Amino acid sequence: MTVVQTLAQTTYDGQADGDSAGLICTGLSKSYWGIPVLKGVDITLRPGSVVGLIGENGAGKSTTSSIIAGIVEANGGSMTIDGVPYEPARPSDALKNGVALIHQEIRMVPELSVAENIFIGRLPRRRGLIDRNRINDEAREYLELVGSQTDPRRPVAGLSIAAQQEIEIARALSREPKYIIFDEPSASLGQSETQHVFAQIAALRQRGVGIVYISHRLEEIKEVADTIVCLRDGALVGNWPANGITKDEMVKAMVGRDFVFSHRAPKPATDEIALSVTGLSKAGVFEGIDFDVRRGEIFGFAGLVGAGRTEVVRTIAGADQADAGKISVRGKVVYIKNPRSGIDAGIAMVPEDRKGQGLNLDRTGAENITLPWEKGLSSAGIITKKKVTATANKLRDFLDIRGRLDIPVGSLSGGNQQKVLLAKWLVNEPKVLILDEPTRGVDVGAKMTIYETIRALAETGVGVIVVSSELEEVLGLSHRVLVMSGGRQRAILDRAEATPEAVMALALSNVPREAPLESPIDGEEEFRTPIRMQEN
Amino acid sequence: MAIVDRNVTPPRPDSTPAHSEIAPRSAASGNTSRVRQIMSQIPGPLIGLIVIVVALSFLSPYFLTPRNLLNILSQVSAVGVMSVGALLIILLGGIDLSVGSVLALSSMSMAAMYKMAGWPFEVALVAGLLVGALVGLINGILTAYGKLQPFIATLATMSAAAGLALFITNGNPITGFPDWFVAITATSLLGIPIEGVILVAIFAIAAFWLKFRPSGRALYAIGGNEEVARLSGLPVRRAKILVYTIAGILAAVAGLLVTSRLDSAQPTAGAADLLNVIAVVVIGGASLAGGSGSLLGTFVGLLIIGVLNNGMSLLNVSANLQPVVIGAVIAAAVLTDRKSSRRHT
Amino acid sequence: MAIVDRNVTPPRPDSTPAHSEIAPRSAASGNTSRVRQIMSQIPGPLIGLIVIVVALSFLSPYFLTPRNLLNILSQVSAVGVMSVGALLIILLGGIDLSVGSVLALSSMSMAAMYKMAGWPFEVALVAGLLVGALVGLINGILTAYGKLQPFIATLATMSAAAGLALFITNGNPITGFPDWFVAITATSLLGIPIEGVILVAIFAIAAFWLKFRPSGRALYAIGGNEEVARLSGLPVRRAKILVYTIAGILAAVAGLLVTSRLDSAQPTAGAADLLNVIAVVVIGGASLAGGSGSLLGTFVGLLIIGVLNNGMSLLNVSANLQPVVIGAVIAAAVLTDRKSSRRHT
Amino acid sequence: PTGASGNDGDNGQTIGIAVADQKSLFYVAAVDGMEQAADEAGYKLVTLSANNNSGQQVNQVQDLITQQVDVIIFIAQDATSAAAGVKLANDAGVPIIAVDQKPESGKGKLATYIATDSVAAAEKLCTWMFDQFGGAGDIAILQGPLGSTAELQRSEGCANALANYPDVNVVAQESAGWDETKAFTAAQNILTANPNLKAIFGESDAMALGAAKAAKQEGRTGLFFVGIDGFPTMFTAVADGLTQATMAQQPYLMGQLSVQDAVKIAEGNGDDIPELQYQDTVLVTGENVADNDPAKFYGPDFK
Ligand SMILES: Nc1ncnc2c1ncn2[C@@H]1O[C@H](COP(=O)(O)OP(=O)(O)OP(=O)(O)O)[C@@H](O)[C@H]1O
Ligand SMILES: Nc1ncnc2c1ncn2[C@@H]1O[C@H](COP(=O)(O)OP(=O)(O)OP(=O)(O)O)[C@@H](O)[C@H]1O
Ligand SMILES: [Mg+2]
Ligand SMILES: [Mg+2]
Repeated sequence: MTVVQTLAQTTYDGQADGDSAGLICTGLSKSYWGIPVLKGVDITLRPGSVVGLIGENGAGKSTTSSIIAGIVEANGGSMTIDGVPYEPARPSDALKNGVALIHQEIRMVPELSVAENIFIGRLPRRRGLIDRNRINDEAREYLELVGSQTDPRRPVAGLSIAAQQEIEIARALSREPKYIIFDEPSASLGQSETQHVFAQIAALRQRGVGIVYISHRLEEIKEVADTIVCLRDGALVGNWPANGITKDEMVKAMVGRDFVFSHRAPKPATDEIALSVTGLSKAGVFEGIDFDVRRGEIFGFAGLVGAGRTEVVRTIAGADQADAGKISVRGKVVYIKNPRSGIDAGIAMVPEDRKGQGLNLDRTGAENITLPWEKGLSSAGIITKKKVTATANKLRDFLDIRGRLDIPVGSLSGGNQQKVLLAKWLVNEPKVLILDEPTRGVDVGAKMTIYETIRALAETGVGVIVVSSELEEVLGLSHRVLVMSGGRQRAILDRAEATPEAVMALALSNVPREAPLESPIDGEEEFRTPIRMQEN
Repeated sequence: MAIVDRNVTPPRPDSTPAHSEIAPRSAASGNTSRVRQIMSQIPGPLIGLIVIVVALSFLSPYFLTPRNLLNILSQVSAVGVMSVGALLIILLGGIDLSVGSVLALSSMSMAAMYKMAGWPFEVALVAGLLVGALVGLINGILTAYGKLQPFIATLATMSAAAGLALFITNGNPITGFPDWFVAITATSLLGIPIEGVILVAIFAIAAFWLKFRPSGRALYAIGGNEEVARLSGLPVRRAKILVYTIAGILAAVAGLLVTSRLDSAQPTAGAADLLNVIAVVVIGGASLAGGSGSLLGTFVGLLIIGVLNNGMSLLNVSANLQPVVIGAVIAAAVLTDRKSSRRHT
Repeated sequence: MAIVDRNVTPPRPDSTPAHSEIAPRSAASGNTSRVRQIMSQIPGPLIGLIVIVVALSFLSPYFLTPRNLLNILSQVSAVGVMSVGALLIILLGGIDLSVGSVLALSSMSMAAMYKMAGWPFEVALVAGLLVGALVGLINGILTAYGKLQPFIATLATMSAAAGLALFITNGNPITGFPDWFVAITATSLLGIPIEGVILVAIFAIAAFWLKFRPSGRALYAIGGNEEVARLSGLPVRRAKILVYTIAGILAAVAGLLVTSRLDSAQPTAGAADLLNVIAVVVIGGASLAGGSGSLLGTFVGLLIIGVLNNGMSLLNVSANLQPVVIGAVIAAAVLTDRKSSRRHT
Repeated sequence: PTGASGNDGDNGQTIGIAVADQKSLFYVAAVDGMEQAADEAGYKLVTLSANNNSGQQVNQVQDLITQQVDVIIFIAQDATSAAAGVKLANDAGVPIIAVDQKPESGKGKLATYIATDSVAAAEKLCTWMFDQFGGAGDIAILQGPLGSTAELQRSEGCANALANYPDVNVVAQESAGWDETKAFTAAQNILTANPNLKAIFGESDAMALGAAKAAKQEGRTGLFFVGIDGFPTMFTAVADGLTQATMAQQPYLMGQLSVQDAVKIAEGNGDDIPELQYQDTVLVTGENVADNDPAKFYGPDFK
């Protein structure tokens, strides 16, 4: 505690000069169900500056930004913009005042086109009619700003999470706001997309836009922010100039104690094969995927967003159907025709889209965790709440989930939702565990917990596949890394060979694909829509 | 201050290779998507409709006569007018069970004001439309502000409106309207019955609104994801109230058509139309979950139902078997609609 | 085999302080949540029901008599049995329009096999239940494999079943069943009419299934988010088919009750029940979007409708005003249901 | 009878009425007649309408018994609800008078049964119509809701008439559910498919009117449109030549009669009431329409 207090005292205080320019929040507080989640937070956002907001999962970052954006009403505190009181009662008030939020959870209308999603709520008209050419043209420009090549005319349904995150950012930019809050935009983005966003932030700052940037990637924060603000348990515990603080100090402020990163190398894997994939192909999506994962091995999948990694692992887990290929688990050929047969074969997959595929946000955390395992947990065909709770509580302790598991999981913070999702697939020990973007939106502490869990699992003989857009993560964890681009497997690199440069070079390897990557919509198989998944 | 400013393009860090790699792919998919876009403009159940029409043309010599086709148009006019309102509501993810009762109530109110209270007919007519609007408004308020599930809100107004329609005259029909009013459904405009013209005009106006006007387009956004719509500053509640009110007015218009056709206002008119109205919209490819559906599709759905009923009459299919045939044909027609079957649960 | 049971504890970067820090918070919230949990067990519309019951007790001296209360139980039995099936389907995010027709078809089939084909009654009875199951199965297959919207699939079977029910005897009812069968609805078990016992038993079994059996609990998961359920290895299609089939069987059971009560199988029985059945479920707090609802709530919804109808009869409310009162009371009862109004749009 | 009830009727006696609905004019008129007679006798009426739901109707009979009415007048939705309702009343020992519908013979005990002989009425009407166009040609029938007793009986009556006219062909038969709008549509289609159609028999006046209006709009003349009911609107239509005939029933009178009988029963003088009281139907055509006052059939409230 003392460390933090010292840190807090040494910080530079933005309000000291008494200048009222910018968006100034004073004493914001908020309680849910009588439990305070924000306790008097002060944040000063100057035009043309970037405030990095950090904090553990559940610290109150999203709550703060929701208050500023008029989505959630504060229980206390006040805000001013350029000295004028700012009291947004609804999101549109915030937008009118030039405050835009890029939400942590992506929110799209799947049926509408990309351009319409960007201009939703204020479609430009010409002579009273929607000016379609204009919105398509403008949408394309905004999309290009964030580095997206998505056709603005296509419906959002069917786009990957990353593509949707880009649209979400384009939507905020198109509002031409004076203040923008980025709530973990990079969580769903790959590195090059993130770089686009940074470039865009730089350009925005030059033009006097005030920015709040929330992220768990602390290097990123240091890279973009001018000042860094840290929340812990709903209270402000630090406010520093970005260049005056080290990553370790940030971590210490976040978790409230000394914190050591363990970058230990994984223990060697065994020689036994956990999973073997041969000639796996799916027309128009990926082809010729061949690899083995040994027991005890952590096997990474690297590649750019859209390379087809998710499609491959979904197919292995039975979420999608392959056209060709052979899969065996621990030497036994398995025929995986749906997720159930994947689970029965010992393959568990933590999907990348928490909201659409991972968790039922309206049900409790405990119910989500035990959902796939209820048959096994029941005795004489009966499953009791006690059993569900007990199972969930064990995993809560195991994964250090902060938050209650008997309330709808949707009201947990993003990072804790991710842990619940992971817990769901650890109830029974899988033979093969597939993790697609396992640390999306997870704080450093939790990340370490998850990494350690992954390593510990591998050490018990589980074959683990990690798909991640964070190069550092995938390289740091894995024994070997498979690099994909354009739906093809480019190489499998050993830990020693897998330098960031080598992986990037392969990921960018410019081999044109003969088939268009979009899912065969008119074919027999269903295609997936990340936001609203439909029936199979 | 514009963010998109051609002079200040932000430096794009070393990402060009990645993008150039994606470029050919998106070009390729551009074509596919164009084709798909055009395909998606064709309402799915159209194939079903065409098959039914071709079959009936062979089965009955009277089916393809101009006279019969115009009859079909006027036969579907009341249900058609109501189905426009129903589509709008269904787009929002709502449902309106009260249409049939509103038809009866507004028609009876109009007639009562004219014949019983002695108001001038034109005033009574407007009052009848206002009654429809009022019930719609109540639906809208219960749904948007009372936050009742639309099913319950409109179930309540359905029941209440049906009762009131009967209450006005204790079940008696009211007859005897001005000639010009009766003539509406007995006159042709360039060979097309006026009610058909009204029907098509309402479809066209509504389709235009949905496609080209932001407030119409907003229905898709609200039905597709209400939270996004709200966060984007769309007036969700106002849209709901507006749409339910429009549906109420359209039910009243349908009531006028029925009243004019029979020269008689009947308290039980429209009661049997509810399922037809919703069926038309759903057969037309709209999803009851909201956010998807089109007026073109609804029109096709309307014709499927209209043509089927007409064809059965022409062929003198046994009355008991008619529902069996209709059920089978609906299922078959929609099963062929691969697009919508893929999309929804 | 569970990981957590082994000593695989991941070396957690010294997390104890963090834990102790959040501990008081969760303790504090423990109390609030207990109260809230108990509150959430009370079906929302219960308050509405209580108000109605209290009001009717004052308004009619006959209302609170044991005789009348038992009457209400037997009066709601057929709709109640069907509403169990409807809740299961609605939990899955589906809907079943065919219940009423299935009631009629299975009852007519049973009667025809017994009286016309001369089968032994017990065999005919089982056959009647199988007819219900069959229509339900078709609904399930059309929905799960044909991927029709449930509204359309069941609209089609509703129409077909209604037609077939009429076709069997060309609309004539069939009468004359064994005495023991007729006695089912004329006998009491410890003072409670057998049909009431059957009703309560079906509710209890289904509630048990939903709460304690994995396959029952799966319905909530599937209705809440089908893709999450599928990826969790739940047999989504099989669950759909199962549930529609169960609903078909329950409609057939309701058909048996009606047949026994009237000692007559009627081809048009049940036709008027559809809206009531769905209303009961929705008034009981279930969301038509799927994933939420309870049998306790449904039972309360059933009683609201049953008590209202009974009370109106006892109070001699004018026939045409009854629907008005019912509509108003439904809206009011559900408006007071703050919980469910919060949850759904 | 189940003892006197503590009611506020003028003389403490209550008659319970269970009626199929209160939207069909027939039932409305019957209840009007009952009210008139009850007023006269100083009896209180409890009227319950089942909204055409036979299950509901049985429930309502139960509710009347709960209220300890002295006599029940029962206009059943159909023959089956009639049987169940009568059985309930019999079990409770409440005398019951059936109007319009009765259970199949042998099922339950009625104080009396007052009705129109629908089969005979339909037979008479169809016979008249066939004679009008020379006993040979194509006709169509618009039926009531399939399976409803009135539909079954009226269809049966016309079928009886058809048996005597081998040259009359039924080329179309469709259900328009007593509904004028549906009848209009159905007739439009039937007329299109049958250019030589001679006549349409509507099993109710509303359906005959709908059919006649369709023909008028199509410009088809010389056809016969007949219905059963005798509604005031139908009288006007017959007078105007839009339709040709209706078989007028006497619901108002039947209602009055039923209450008068109920009063007798309640006062212990019910022994001499005949078991079966068929009321005449009157064939109203263009020739005699002027001589018949619709109010005689449907009561003074009908204009
Ligand atoms: N609607 C809600 N109902 C109840 N509690 C809520 C709700 N929304 C947030 N909370 C609680 O408020 C606290 C702060 O949540 P918030 O989402 O602001 O965290 P965060 O800092 O954004 O975390 P993360 O990094 O995981 O996104 C958490 O404990 C969360 O469970
Ligand atoms: N249902 C779909 N319809 C059309 N295109 C799709 C669909 N699903 C995925 N795609 C596209 O296919 C490509 C591969 O997607 P996938 O999610 O497998 O990539 P990935 O390598 O896992 O990337 P990510 O980092 O986003 O997970 C993406 O460009 C994505 O937009
Ligand atoms: Mg957050
Ligand atoms: Mg992916």
